[in-house]
Amino acid sequence: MELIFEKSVTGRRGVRLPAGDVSPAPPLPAALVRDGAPDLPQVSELDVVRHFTTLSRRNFSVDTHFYPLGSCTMKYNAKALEEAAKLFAPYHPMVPLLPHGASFSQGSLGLVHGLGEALAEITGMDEVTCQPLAGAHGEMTGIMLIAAYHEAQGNRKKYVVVPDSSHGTNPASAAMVGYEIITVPTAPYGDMDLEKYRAVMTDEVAAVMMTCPNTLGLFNPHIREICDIAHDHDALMYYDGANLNAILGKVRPGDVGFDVIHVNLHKTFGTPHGGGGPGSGPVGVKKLLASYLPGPRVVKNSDGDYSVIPHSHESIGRTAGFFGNFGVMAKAFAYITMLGQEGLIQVSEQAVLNANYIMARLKDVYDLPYDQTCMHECVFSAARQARNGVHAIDIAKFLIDRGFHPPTVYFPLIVKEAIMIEPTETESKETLDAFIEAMRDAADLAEKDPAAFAELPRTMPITRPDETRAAREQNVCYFGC
Amino acid sequence: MELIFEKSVTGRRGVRLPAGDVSPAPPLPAALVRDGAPDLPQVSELDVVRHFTTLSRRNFSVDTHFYPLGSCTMKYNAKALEEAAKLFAPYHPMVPLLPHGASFSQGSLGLVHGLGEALAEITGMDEVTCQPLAGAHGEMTGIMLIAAYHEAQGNRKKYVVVPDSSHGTNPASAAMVGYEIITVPTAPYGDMDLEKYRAVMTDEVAAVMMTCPNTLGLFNPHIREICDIAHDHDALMYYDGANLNAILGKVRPGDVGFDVIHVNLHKTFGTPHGGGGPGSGPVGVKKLLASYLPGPRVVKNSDGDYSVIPHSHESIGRTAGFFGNFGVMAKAFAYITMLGQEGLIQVSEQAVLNANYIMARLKDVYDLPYDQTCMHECVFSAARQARNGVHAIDIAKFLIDRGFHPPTVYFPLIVKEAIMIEPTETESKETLDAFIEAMRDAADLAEKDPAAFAELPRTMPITRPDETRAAREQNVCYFGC
Amino acid sequence: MSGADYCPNSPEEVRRMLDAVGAADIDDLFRPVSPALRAKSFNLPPGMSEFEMLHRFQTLAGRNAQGLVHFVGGGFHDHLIPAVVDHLASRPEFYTAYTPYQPECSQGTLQALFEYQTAICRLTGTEVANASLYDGGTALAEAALMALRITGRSRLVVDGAVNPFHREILATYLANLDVELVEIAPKAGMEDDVRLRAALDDATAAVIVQNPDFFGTLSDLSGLAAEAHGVGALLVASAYPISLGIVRSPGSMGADIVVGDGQSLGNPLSFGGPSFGFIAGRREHIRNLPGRIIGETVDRNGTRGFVLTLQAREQHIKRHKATSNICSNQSLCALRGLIFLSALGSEGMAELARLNRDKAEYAKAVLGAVPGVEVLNSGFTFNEFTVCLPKTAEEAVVALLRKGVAAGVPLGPYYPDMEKCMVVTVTEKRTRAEIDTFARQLEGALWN
Amino acid sequence: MSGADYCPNSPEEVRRMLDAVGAADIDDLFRPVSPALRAKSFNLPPGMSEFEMLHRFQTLAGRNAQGLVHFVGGGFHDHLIPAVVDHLASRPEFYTAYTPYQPECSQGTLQALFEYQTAICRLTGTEVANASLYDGGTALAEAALMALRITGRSRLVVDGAVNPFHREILATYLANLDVELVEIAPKAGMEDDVRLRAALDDATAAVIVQNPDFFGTLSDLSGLAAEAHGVGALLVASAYPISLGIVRSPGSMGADIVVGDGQSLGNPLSFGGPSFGFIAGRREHIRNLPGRIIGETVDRNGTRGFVLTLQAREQHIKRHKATSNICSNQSLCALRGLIFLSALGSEGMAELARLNRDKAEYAKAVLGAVPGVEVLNSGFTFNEFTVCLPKTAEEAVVALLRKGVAAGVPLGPYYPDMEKCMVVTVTEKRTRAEIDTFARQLEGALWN
Repeated sequence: MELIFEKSVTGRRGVRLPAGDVSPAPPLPAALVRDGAPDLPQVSELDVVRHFTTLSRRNFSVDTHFYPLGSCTMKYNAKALEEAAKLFAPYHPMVPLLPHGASFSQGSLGLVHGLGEALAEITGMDEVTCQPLAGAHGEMTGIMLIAAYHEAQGNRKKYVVVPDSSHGTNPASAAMVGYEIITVPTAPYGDMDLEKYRAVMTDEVAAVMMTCPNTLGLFNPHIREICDIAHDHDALMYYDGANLNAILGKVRPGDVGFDVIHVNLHKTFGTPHGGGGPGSGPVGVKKLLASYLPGPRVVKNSDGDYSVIPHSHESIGRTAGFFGNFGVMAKAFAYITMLGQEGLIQVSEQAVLNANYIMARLKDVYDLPYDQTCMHECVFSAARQARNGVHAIDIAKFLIDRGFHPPTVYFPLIVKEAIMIEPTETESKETLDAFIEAMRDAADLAEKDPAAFAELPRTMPITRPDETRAAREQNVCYFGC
Repeated sequence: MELIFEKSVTGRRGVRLPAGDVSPAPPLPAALVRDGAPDLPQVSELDVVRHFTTLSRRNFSVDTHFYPLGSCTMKYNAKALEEAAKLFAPYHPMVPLLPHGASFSQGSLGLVHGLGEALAEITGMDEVTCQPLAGAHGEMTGIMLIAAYHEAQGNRKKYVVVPDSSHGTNPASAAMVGYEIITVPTAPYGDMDLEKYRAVMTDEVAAVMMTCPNTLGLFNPHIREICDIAHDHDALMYYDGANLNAILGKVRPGDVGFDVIHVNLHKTFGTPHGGGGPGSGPVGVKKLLASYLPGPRVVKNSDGDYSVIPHSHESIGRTAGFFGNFGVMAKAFAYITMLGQEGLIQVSEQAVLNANYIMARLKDVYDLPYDQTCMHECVFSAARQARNGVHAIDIAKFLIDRGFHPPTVYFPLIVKEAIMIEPTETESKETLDAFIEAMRDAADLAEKDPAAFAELPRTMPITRPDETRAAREQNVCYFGC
Repeated sequence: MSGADYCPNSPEEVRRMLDAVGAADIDDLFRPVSPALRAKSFNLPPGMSEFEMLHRFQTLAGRNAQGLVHFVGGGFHDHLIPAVVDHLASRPEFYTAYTPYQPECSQGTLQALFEYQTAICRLTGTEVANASLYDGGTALAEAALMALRITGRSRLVVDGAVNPFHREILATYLANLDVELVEIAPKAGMEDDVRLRAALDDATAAVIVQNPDFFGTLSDLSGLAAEAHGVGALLVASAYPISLGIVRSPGSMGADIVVGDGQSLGNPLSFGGPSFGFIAGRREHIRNLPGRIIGETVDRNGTRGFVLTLQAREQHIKRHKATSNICSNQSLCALRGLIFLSALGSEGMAELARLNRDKAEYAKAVLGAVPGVEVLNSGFTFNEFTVCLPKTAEEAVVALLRKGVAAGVPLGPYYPDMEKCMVVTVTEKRTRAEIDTFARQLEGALWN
Repeated sequence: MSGADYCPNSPEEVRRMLDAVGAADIDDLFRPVSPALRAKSFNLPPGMSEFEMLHRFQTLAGRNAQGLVHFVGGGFHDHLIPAVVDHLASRPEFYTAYTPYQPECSQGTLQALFEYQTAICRLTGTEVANASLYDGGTALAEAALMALRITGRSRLVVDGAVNPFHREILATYLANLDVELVEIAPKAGMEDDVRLRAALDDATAAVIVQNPDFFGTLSDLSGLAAEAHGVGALLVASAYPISLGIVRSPGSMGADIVVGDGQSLGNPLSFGGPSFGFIAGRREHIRNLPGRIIGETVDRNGTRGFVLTLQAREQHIKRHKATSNICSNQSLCALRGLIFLSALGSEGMAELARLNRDKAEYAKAVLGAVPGVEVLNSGFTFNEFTVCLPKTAEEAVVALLRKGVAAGVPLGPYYPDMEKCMVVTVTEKRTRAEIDTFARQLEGALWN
């Protein structure tokens, strides 16, 4: 399909601007002035509408397709959330930062504060900042808080410990804060190897980053012991909230010994993924870390009004422009408001039921490396199919033609030919059954005609692209840049 | 694709309602109470979203495809119009009808009045009612006005005269008002046969209904004479506004002798067609008919405020619930406001240029029964192709596979194998060129492989449906009705 | 700069197109229009950008009273609209699509309208429905014409308790036809079909009623239906779709043609439109149904598909012999209705209807307790009822409007002997607090 | 009834699924979680319907001041957004899609982001851009880290005239790394790079500037770029995209890395987010670009397609050795930016920039004419400038806020010696009348 730049026709105009109501300013001097108008598409409004409408139809999306995407919690994004966020579109974030400006932004500030309070209760933490703009940003913020804590305590710390099943963002975020990474392998029972964990834990460890349930969908029964061991070494426990959907109302990371958590509002709290963002990664902490939180902070006064206070002198400073991805936060707060206590408990219960149902219905045809009751996701292996030359990626492409977004494949890294499935609570039994049927058909085809997979997918605008060529040619900007 | 009813699962719930804040009323007696909840789909909100999103993708639309649809003016529907109409969503139409209620609805009433004034100026009429809810509704209203006029004058009238090239709604609307229809054939030069017209005109003719340019896209140079002849017989001239897009700012039906006009806001004034509606069909009249207009009427007081007055005792009464399809009217008024005088003139000029361009580029491969400068549309015949067994409908289906909505085919009835093309002013030369290429390819294929057309279209959710079976089985309601 | 015109071609392209056409300039193309026929005036303001237009429209909308609390109906009702309705009906593939004459590239609209027909049939207890008419009032008029066609008779009996606007439309539609329209004065507030039964005779094509009627009263129509059928007449019933969540359907009471306004099903008030009219009835009468009808069929591969069917009844084929002149209907509004009904579902619609009735009964009690206020309805009601006051309803309504409450529709203009009465509507959107405030303010208006 | 939960399965279906799993009940599935690990509290309010939630949110939004006239920036700007931006970005196929890891079913997002990268390169005068970062401030920090990686050096020079929030983010990002961050006090309001040039040395990885700077002043960066390149350092420039409609691009002035906040390109203020950060630079540095990058390629049939490329730099492959930890970016906001730039086009962006500057120059003249008010900028400005008052800016801003005007950003909190000054922003949305009113009110606040 043509690029919008390829549709450009010299002299064509799109949206018109208001007429000026002041005299034109004298021109800028040559050294500051652009050499002609920027070279953007010259297209009509209808061109723009057709182009992007047509482009959109070349995507899968939650509203059109089921995304059984492990570790990504692609649940239904309620339309009412969009309406909720729009209500706050016109408010400028500088207003409450002006002198006495908070009184002009009580609604927005109340939302920031209310969301923080709700997340603190949900996660079992004492304080929350909503400033981080995505999960990884939250992770980095969390590790910075830990670093600030250790520095204030005079602790000399050098390492962050992660299990080998962890999300790649965990070690990457710790590295951004200057830590070295120690990776602990997974034991045959599917959790981090407890003995090896003990072995690496020294007083030089700043933090242990975990998610629980882990990326195999398994809840670690030793989680409190792991926390205790860390605390014995003055290391803090970091909870990666990517899998929080599994335990809403059942387990609170704060209760079992975690000190810091980030929450992905765009996973657990039903805000849309936007084709890769925006997300929102609020961070919750125990009291001992509260004074390090980034600013500006929104606090509730004794009279019920909200104020903005600059960060404390101990704070790590500022991690983003204003109060976070407010529009995303508004949607998450709307979600929490609608579901309430009972609704959120329903979420984890039905999410776990859906995952176990898929696991039960597929484990005869796909290898299940860790055959236990899973939480919100389950991880199969296509090892059996790979023996016929049909790999996880081939099954993924088969599913596309059947109208399903593929599960996460090749992650977690510790499972060969991993196929990681998280159905979420918003999908019905009928949808799961259709997906199960497709997965079983794939297994069947892998037995009967493994060569057929090479041609898939057939029903999409393109079939498998040449990724090597893309990386080699690095054509990342249309001709003319 | 499954029906939403087929996706129903007993006990499944979609959107939740607010909690009650009053006690439940005692039940209705058995004779008044429904035997159980109505048998509607029991589906989740996500089911609803996926179902209708997927359904929508089984449509062509202006935002995705070019519609060169004769006599239907499928122009681009500016997105800003939608925003304009939404601003009036919360206002109740009963409010200005309450005692002293008009002062609580000045904005809405101002819009109704302002649109009427603009349409009067555009059409050259004296007064406008926006109450009719679609073009045909406007036609009926217009003929009723004429009937009321004749009755008041004591004229005995029986007939309405229409050219054979007229839209089917013209005779149908006249028949709704109790008139008999006289049809005048088209002369070889493409306009209504003037001599035959003269011949049928008697004092029993109530009205002559015409569109100009007519459905061949030709402007009738004798139009004033036709009006004069009618007036000589005390017949009134009705202008079918379907083709108004051709003459905006160039010709005003009121100036050339028409007494009544309906305007299709969803054609000329850029409001969307909605898959078949809602439209809006305001009717403009000369002074002699003003007192017969339906009520309630919105009038501007000397102080600049707006009042609602009931219809006069002479009025035909009421043709619809309130003030018309207000949301559609708001969009049309927004359109007129944005385009202004110069923009509307551009519209007719560019629409006529686009139509003539297509005519010039296709007339070597398709028969052009009336080879003259056309206005906003041109009518070809596939007679040449039909000799090879390729009919207008086959060419239509070929175009679908090429990503174009087919032109209007088999209309006007006076052209054999008619292919009626109205590109509108909002389509670019590039789009027209692509369409021309597809039309030429169709002509080419009709020469080389006429049999190939039988299989088309191939790229749609269904290929040609069995319309006879539909009419025979009359399955118009899913099992269970 | 000037306004938008949405004409994409650059001056250079226009030049090339003129060349292809063989015209010197644009004026050349308008040669067929002689100077004598040119517009004498075209005096419109200059154009503007969408931003300026929207600013102007915001100012205009701001001239309406904001935040009125609605206890008025009159045919349009202030109901909740789930967010999914707006989101889905805003798909441009729906709202910028054309009439589905080309079925292969219109299956989305066609299937949706088939589902709509099914939903309407199930809600109203009928066998066939069309794909929508303009609004409730015109649907009533079309139903009357349909009854005339079916029976071949020319007398219609209409209950005076039918919405007066709809009766007015009916009269307008019939004015030029050779039809006798008999309007029966209502017994306001009572369930009583004696007057209507008495008016029936064997020249009667149909008796036309509304349930709940304009005063809010619900009736069992079965007796009237039987009596009408006894003389070979049809029963045409206008229904309020939200009520059908709990109220017995007109079809099951014996109505032959059921019509109504679909605004309450997911369409905003929008100052009176667009909404849609529905019409539904018996399978045997399908060829007399006006407007578009969608039918199921298969394509040449046997795949299920949907088409406009029975088009031979329609104006574009049958011209002056069509069942109706209707061409554009209210597809998108009907789609909104279908989405609304799907999103709420069986239980949701029942619950919504109960909420309406519960609140209305509460309001009836609270308003009825205001000194001097009398609830007129002796029969059962749904979410509307009539109260009579110690002074004219007009005075009360004016006083309450100034306090931000649209209290009800005064009956005086429509029933001259009822100028002290008004119809109060209470939808699920009205809170107990709003109802209490209304009662307090009404008491204030009556006694201060 | 209780709130929404969006869990579709009926009790009967849950039963059948439990049977398939072999569990007695839902609790059975939570057996792996021992009682000792269970939540000690989960004290949240009961749920509610979307209607009640939206009502509550409307009330909440209503607690913000309505209709403030914005002359404040601070990194976010009150610009017009064409209706097409909302309409197109509201396509659920865009906003409910996942990250385009599966290219075959994500060509819509991928192509759009490729186009976005192209638009950013052309606007900023660079060769490569990524598919977005979080916001302008974090993009600046990522650019600094990128410069450290490219040069292998550990010293950064940052102009004190860079947005103070962005400098704070930069400091936060660098706090735990072995980097020397040198901040150069600005000469507010002047185009003067002497201080910055003087701070450069051959240990410097980059000099970081903003253009127009926080005080509104535009600079020709070419000299500074040459000087930086002379010592092997890079020039990192933060730019305000709307200005680039008329202002010479940072790339053409010699900047090696260009960053900025994309809010002004079609993203609403939304109380500070979401917006997007852009980062762009030289082709030779592509492997050091953080975040996702879209590349063009072909599929096995030779059809053009787009994919996430150079993923080996990213955290999900490279883990702790990644160029950045960024995973989710701000795709949808970047898409809005692209639609905005496409809808306005070349001429539209130039015209928009001119409108901004024209209005700002008018405001400069009008405010400068208020007795006691001095415009600080000696150099050229775009749509922001700094005025100094006879009293503290805080006093003036407080007084004007009460009149509905957000007059500007007082500089005291960020530059302690400038407490009488404030930065005023004038976008195309401000009318001449609003500017005149502002001046009048400022005069009132200063002298009454």
